[in-house]
Amino acid sequence: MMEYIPLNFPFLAAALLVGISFYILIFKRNLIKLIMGIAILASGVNLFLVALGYRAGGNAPIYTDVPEGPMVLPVPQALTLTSIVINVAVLALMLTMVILIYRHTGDIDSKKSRILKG
Amino acid sequence: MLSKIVRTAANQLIVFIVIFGLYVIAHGHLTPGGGFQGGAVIVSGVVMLLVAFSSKELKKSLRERTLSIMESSGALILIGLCLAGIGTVFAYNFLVGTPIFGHIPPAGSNPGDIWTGGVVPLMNLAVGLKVIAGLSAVVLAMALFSSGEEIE
Amino acid sequence: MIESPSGFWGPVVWIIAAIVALLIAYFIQRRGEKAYKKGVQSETFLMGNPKLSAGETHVRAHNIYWGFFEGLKKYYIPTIAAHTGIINDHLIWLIAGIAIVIIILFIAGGI
Amino acid sequence: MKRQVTGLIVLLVVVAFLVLGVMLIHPFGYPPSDMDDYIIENAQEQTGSNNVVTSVVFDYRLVDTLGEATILFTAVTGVLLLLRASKRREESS
Amino acid sequence: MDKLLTHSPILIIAIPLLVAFLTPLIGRAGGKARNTLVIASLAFVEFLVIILARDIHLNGIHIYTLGAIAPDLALPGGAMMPIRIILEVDGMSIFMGIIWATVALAAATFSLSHMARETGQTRFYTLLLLMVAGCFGMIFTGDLFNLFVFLEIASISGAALIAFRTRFADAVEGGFKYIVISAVAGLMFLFGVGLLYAQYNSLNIGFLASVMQYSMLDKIALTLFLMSLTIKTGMVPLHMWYPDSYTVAPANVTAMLVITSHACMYAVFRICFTLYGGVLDASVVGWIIVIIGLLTMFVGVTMAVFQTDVMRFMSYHAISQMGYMWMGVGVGLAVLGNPGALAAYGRDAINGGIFHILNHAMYKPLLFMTAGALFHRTATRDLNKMGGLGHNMKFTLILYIIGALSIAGIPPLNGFASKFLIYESVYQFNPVLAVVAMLVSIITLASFTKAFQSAFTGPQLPEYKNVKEVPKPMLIGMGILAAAIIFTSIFPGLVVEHIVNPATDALINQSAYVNGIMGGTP
Repeated sequence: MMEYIPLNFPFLAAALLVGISFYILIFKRNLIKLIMGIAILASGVNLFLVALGYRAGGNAPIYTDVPEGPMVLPVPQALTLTSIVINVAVLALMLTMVILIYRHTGDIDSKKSRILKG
Repeated sequence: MLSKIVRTAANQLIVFIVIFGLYVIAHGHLTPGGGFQGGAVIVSGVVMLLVAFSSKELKKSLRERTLSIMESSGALILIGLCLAGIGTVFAYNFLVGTPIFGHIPPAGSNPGDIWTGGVVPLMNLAVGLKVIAGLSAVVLAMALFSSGEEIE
Repeated sequence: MIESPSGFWGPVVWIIAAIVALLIAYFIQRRGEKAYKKGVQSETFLMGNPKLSAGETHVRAHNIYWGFFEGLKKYYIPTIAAHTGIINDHLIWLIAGIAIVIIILFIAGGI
Repeated sequence: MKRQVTGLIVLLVVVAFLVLGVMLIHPFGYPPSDMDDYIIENAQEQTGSNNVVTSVVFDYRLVDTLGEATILFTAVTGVLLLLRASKRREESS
Repeated sequence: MDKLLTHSPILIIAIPLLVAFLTPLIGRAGGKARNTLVIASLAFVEFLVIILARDIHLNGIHIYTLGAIAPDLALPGGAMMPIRIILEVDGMSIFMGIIWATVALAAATFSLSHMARETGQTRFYTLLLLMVAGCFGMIFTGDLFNLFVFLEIASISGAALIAFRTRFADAVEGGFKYIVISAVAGLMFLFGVGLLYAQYNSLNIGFLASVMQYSMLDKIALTLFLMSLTIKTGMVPLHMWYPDSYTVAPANVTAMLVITSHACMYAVFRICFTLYGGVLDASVVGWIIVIIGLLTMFVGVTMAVFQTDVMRFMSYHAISQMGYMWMGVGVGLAVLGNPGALAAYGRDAINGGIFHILNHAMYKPLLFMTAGALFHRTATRDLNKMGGLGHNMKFTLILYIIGALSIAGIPPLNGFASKFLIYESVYQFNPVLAVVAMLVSIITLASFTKAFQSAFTGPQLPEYKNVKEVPKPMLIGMGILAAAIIFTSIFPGLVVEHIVNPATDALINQSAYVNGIMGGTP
């Protein structure tokens, strides 16, 4: 197990991106920053997915004038594409809601703009 | 509304952006890219127009109603192509082997042929239409709303 | 009819039993005081005070179970305080839940 | 203060486990690949598409793509629904 | 007909999608055509679900391989593992499907009048149908990534629907909370899917179940799955967003959101029983779920007692009732590795938990809809401001009583039947749990009495002198669910035997699910 650790840096980077986004989600009260945290979380997960499919020395899995050699795995790339589009949709809706929250309460601090509790 | 230089440049650039986007959409089954990517390229052109001109100007040429119909029809084409295969199984690639986009490429590395892929190129077009209309509508709606304009 | 580990539940049986019980109750009620005057004795006795309007006599939701709430104050005050309604706190609970469950699974299953 | 300390501890624990987890995955660049090998071999013949990723997106996992297009449709409908001109908004504010 | 049956799993998902894409176009032709189309499509989906249920009852698991040459060709020639997305509908899936189709039909009928005064109705119905499709997808799919995609469809449409009344600030806030929680939970789920894909290079639940080893990575993935899905069911201590979001939504949307959370609960059961079934540390996970269930029912009900907002009050009760299901199924999971205990009481505990899902999915939407009916006529959710509404809203009153008695577990209504099964079997597992469950049931009755007293009884208040009964479509929507409750109450044996027992079998019998895909090969 130990000898593989230097090779796993892309996975480590994905895990650390997730960690950074958790830090933002926990400590940042500004709703726009919160949304940026979710975007970073999405990037971390996407990086993780796409890194899973890498094959050492592989080409892109497209047969149009491809050089000889192994191909990287196509499925993780497809999953990442789907996941990116989903996150675009989620972010658009979240930003819309923040615009509306700002219109209503005049604040985008998660504590000051809160109405519902208890 | 930005200065005249920016507006003129944007007017010229949008043609190239749209052409490049359409290229990416149409060759989705041969080269990197596809409906989503090409659509996003074209929407970036729309965003450029939005920045160069104001949202008020853009509203005159890009109507929400048109965008909404475009998006619905893109989605309908997509699900219609899925349902068309239901003679065999839902989402079956029923065009492989027929004259329309039905060529089968030689195995292994090859220069590529536009008439391949079965329903894949058609679906790329449908998704491209949908992404262009949908994301433009979102961007336009947000811009109009934040400048206090009415949205249908 | 549902079979359970130590018995059964049959709604039809229960309904028949309930009807029988109601009949008995009705029978007992029929044997009650005949001198009861309908409509007069059910009026609220106000000791001559002026009659209150409809809005004032209705007990509002806030006042119901006030004693229950008062008696369990030690439980309620921290519980309500935990429901802050701040989105960050909800996310902390999620992440904390992940941490706790992962530790339990690792300890129980052996690392 | 208490919130910050709790948050920090929780954060560290979860990140530690995530890092531990990703270290245990197969070495980077040498994934197990039974399903993907099948797709790489057969994609050209079965879908006629040179681009294997596209053939996964639009053939093997078409319903995911349909779902994804639906999500985009949902989000656009949602945004337009939320930003609609509502005459009652002025009344309440 | 035969063909319709073969393709019914995908048609149940595709027809709401198709109609949702059509609605923006049809909506221009007028409200009436659109409403008819929506109701007709949902009725057709209900019909398809029923014929599919009958087929599954007779012939077992139904496999549908999307895009293959034949629907039942799960493994293409030359491959040892499924390549394509496979829909796999077994007893448990179709059990959830029946519930969802019924509630969706009732909620859509209810919205015909409830939404009549609002703007943006066409987009409302579009989102409603998308939510229907998303939940059906979650329930029927046999693929983890596809589950994630449909989960996101359901959450995004749900969030937009929660924030429907944008003129109120709290509605937008509730929607925002819902979508943030859903987005984070969805991404955690996706991370877990990635961890499984990294090890086994597959996304199919049946195949993964056959090769699962329960290594450290699998444990991390299990945790991510569990927490990301349970937060959406409003499990204590992750429930705090739940009343905030459910309170502010229109009542018909809340009724559907309840079932969305049940679909997430279904996903948890699918993951615990099927995906990890053979290798799971069942007693540990079972005990975690049981304790969570205990906390959920207790905290939910105690928080509900003093609420004065009628929707918020019912949201806390929804949380509390979820606890019964967690407890019942959790007890079954805890004894999964012990055949003697499983036969003695574990099976009955799972039966009780699943039967309670059915009952809760009928009476809780009904109660939310009665709250919506009150809001429709009084324009307030505050119980403090209500009173004496029973004088004018007699049908709503009767429907409320049916729902309230059922949720409180008063015989002979169906709430009692499932709670009875849970009490008895849980008592044999651990008596303390059963005692707490009964206590919670008593407090539930007490708090519903409070809501009843403050909303319906009392003298007629002057400000509500002219309140009228709600329009007919709303009554029909509520009536569908009330009829389902009464049917289940009178024939609990029939329902348990034909719908609940197959679902329990599907959960316990993991190898049937795996063999459905792998075709008997180990």
